[in-house]
Amino acid sequence: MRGISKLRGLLLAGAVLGSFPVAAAEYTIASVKALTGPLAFVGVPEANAVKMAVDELNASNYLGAGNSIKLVSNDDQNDRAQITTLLTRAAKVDNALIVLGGANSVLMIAVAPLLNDLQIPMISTAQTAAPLAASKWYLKVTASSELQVAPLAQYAIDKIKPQRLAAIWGRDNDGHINNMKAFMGPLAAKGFKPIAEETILISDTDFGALSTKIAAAKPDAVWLGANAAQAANLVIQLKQAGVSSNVVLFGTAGLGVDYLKVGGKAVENTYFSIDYNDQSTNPMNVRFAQNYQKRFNTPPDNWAAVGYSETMIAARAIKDSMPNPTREKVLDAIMKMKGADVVLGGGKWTQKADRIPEYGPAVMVVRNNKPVPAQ
Amino acid sequence: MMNLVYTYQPLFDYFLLAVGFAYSQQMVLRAGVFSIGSAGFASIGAYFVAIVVKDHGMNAIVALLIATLLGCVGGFLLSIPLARLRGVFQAIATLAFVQIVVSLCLYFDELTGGPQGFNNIPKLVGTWHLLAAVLVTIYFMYVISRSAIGRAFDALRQDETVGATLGISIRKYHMIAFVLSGALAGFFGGMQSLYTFSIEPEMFGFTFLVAALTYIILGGRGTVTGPIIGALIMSVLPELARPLADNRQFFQGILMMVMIAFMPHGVFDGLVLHLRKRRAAARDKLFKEAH
Amino acid sequence: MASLVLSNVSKRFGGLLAVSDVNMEVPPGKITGLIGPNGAGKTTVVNMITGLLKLTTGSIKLGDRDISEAEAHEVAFAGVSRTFQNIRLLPEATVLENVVIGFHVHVRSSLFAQLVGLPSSVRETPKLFERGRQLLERFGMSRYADHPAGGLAYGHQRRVEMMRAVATDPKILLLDEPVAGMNDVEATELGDVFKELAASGIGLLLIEHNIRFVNQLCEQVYVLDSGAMIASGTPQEVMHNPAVVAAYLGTKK
Amino acid sequence: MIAQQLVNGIVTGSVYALFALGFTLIFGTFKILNLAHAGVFMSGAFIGYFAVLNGLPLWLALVLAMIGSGLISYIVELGAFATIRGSGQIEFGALISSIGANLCLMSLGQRLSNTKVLRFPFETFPVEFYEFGPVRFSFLQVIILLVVVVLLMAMMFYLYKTSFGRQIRAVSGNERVASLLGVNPGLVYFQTFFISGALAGVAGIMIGLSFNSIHFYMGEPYLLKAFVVVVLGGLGSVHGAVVAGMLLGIFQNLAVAYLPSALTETIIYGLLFVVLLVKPSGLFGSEGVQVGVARR
Repeated sequence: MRGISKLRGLLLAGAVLGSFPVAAAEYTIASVKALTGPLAFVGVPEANAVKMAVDELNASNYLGAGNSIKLVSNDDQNDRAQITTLLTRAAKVDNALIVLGGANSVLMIAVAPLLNDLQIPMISTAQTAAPLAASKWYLKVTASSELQVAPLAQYAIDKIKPQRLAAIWGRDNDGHINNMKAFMGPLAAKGFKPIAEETILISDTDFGALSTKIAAAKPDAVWLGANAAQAANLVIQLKQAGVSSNVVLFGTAGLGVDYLKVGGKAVENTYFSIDYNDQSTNPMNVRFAQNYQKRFNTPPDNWAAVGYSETMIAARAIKDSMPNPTREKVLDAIMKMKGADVVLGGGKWTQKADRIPEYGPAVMVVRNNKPVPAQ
Repeated sequence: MMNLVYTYQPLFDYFLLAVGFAYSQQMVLRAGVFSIGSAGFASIGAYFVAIVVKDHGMNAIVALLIATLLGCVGGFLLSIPLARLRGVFQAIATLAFVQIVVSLCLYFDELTGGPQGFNNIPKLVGTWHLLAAVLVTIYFMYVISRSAIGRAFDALRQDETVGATLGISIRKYHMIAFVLSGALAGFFGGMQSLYTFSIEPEMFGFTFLVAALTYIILGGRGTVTGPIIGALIMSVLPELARPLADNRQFFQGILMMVMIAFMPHGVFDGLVLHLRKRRAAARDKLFKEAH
Repeated sequence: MASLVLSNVSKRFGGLLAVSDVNMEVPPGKITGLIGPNGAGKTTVVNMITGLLKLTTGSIKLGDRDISEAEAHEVAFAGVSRTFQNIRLLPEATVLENVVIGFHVHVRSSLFAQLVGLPSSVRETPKLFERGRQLLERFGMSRYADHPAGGLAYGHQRRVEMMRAVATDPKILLLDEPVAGMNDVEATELGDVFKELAASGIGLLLIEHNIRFVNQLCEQVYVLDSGAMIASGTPQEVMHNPAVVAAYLGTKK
Repeated sequence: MIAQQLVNGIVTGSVYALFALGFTLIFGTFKILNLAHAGVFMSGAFIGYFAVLNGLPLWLALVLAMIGSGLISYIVELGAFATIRGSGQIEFGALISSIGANLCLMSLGQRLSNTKVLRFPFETFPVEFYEFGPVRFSFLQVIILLVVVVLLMAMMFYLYKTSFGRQIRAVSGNERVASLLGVNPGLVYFQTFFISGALAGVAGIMIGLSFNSIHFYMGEPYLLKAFVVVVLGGLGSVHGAVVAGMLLGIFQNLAVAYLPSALTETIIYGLLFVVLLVKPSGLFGSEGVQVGVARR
């Protein structure tokens, strides 16, 4: 049944492209991201970068002369009904080979079982590894942040040895909760017990009361379990409330460029692992940053880099499963992928057996508003 | 072609769920109770079913029945303190109730899974189950609306004092409305649990409540067809607006304003009223010509 | 049949004594009048009888039953029905539906039967609508059955309200200024309806300041001024009572 | 620390009050729950941001934000409420059309901000602190408090000492009668919505400045808080909203400091629920509360 529809899809594509050589084919990638609604700040830069990546790949005849990638990009408004509809459509109508999904891990967990029914691979950057357990068709583009936090925790134990560690995290976001556990767990095991544990909501902006409370506890280190802009604001308000300017800050890969931009001088001395480093001199990164700036009139952020990298991985998987790529082949290709070119971390993306990829993120520290490798 | 139909199947499923919640919301509004507590009962039903079916292996039908009962009890309990309040005050009190349920679901994360939600719920409900549930609900809504209860609700909504002086016990009928509304919300909350693999606290928060209210006010408060139309509009609207890409929300917003401006009673109820007036006018004309 | 009896009924709003020490009887089968200038407290008395206001002192009895503290719907079940001074119809409902809601106290099917649609409830509804049509017929309103009640002419709205009150099959019917805004022809027409109702055994209380109308219909008239009962008796007695002339008619000029 | 938390509470509370004031003004006069108030609040922050970004001084940005969001609020009135006035369905209809209007405003905000969280440039406002014993004040906090107090006094004066207050009450009582008495209802609607919007706009810019975050979704949490504030203060009561705003601010700060923070919302909404049951008219509500039919 599916074989037939696949065949029909190819015939249809052939009919549309009737004037081209017979070998020419279109391979569809579907992008299902939140372009409106509260998570649009993630979805829009991702979708922008996806579009740019597809155009670049097609311009360079990445899949071979005459072949091209067709992008179907849709807005799910971070809404269950819509994402379910769009995934079904991607699989059954657009005959997409792979879906580039959204960043909301709760939603990804919710729709992962649907991927089993539809038998279509989806790759996205959910904040936790949890969706992996729900479906073999779900893949992660970024390393799960819990795992990125582990080297950071080790670094803190070995080098910083915080005596008065305060932890703050978003209590209504599972990613923040898991990251906090991944960080505080190893430290507590080594005897570095927190002197304060506070929670916030991801919609909070006013940390006046919290900051005053934390400042009164006189911490020498703070764990920031928050998104980039929110974490930066938190730091600014902490310092305004009287937290020492020498305080050491810890955070996750999520912090990235926005954190530095919003936080300015206040976020010096932040230790974090990083997904996208806008200071990277890797030629692909440089080209990506220039092209993105030119096309969208704003420098790329973490999310844009994720979207771009997803597309690179998806395209590479299609290429690896030529000729006649199928969804199973694409999934296999990603499962076996080694050293794919991306703009994350060190620039080379490798899938691992536990389906959590590696791309050489390292512990970085902010000095003069720039992330540099921590010594 | 068949594939295109398949594509819209999930949309149809969510539409059916929306109709269920819409009826829960309509039940109270129809009786003149401005409660927006349905979200809270749906949450209770959904979590109950999810937990007992997945963790304790309870039979799904039994679980759904208990969820319905929980909704009844919840509605009954909430109706007692709210009997004194009316209008916006009732709305805000029930909003507080919904927010309390959400924050408790976040707080007791060992039971509910907290913000990560309660996941890997077995999917035991499909389109046909939902369709059957909605059809049965429509039957009940129709029967109730044709019964003395329905007439009492209509009377209380339009003028409570008149209703009371005609022998309608406000307290009793408001309580009935709360109980029925809670039952529907609890039941469809449970259905949603068994349909969507996973639930999370915010699913039953402010957005849910605004959506349920929108279905009714847009569709109509006084008829059985109204909520179906309202849910249909709100389910199809995002799809219709899809080609507008970035401007989707703007378009949705404008359309909501326009519809309410032209049909302040709701699209369907407005239509019924309009037809009634036209028919009355036509009959008047005939009568005058005859005399 | 039972009389409605008010004994020493008073009502205080904050510091203001709106009604003081009213004694009154509405016997069955007769039309009793309650007159008085605007603001005399007539509607307050009606609201106390129908369960919308608390009594400060005194008691109200319907036959042997004390309804001083009964809730509005209990008063209706006990057999007291009313119309409102400023007509209150259910505006979205049709004329027929407005009347049918008046049958609420006669509904016999159980709540359960209504909820699940048992035959007892399903069959009852068309019967009540049929009774509603008969009532419309009796009041000459059949052709308006399916009109939205909100859109009717004033006089017709009054009739609908009255039909609705009659539909409850009351022992006592309280009519709060039923002919206000009607011309003499319409009022006389309605007066005949009242007589018919009284003849069927209902006790009518006619609250009016149109004295002429009251005098035509009532055997017993009570006069209220500034919350106090200043006179009672036959229309002739009351008309010649100097207190009434001074307080009531005096203010009329 | 408690002194410091009180100070923090009063400052955030005063911004809540500012936000809730416009909301309660519209409710008190026209019985409309204006959910688009969140969008107007966001617009104020956006206008302020773009003004500063284009090199205008902060005070001018504040004035522009006030005028701009006042006008936007009036546009909401024209588009969402004027259309259904007189239909008898305003209580319910206004909810839907104000949700619609809010969607439109948020959609515009999303486009303007390119979905990003915006922030004022670093030197927009001097970061200075004053210490009085154990209490730290920032210059910004002082300014916020000052602006709020001045605006509140101006508004109280306008509402209670000029004929405008009477006109508002006349129009909200009965528009037809009011216009017979020579009151121009159109003008009253304009002024009420303009004032409501201007106050929200100032609140938006204040929030944007103090918490360094301007976002097209910034309104919703404040809207939920506004519900709490207006109920505590009494729906429609102006000074009630002010006092309740302060109380909520202080309560929130103390709750964060002394209670498990995860239960803050449960406690706040629990409190709201209890107040509604015990005293539905709120702390200062004089407006007639809708209650059920019963002997009273």
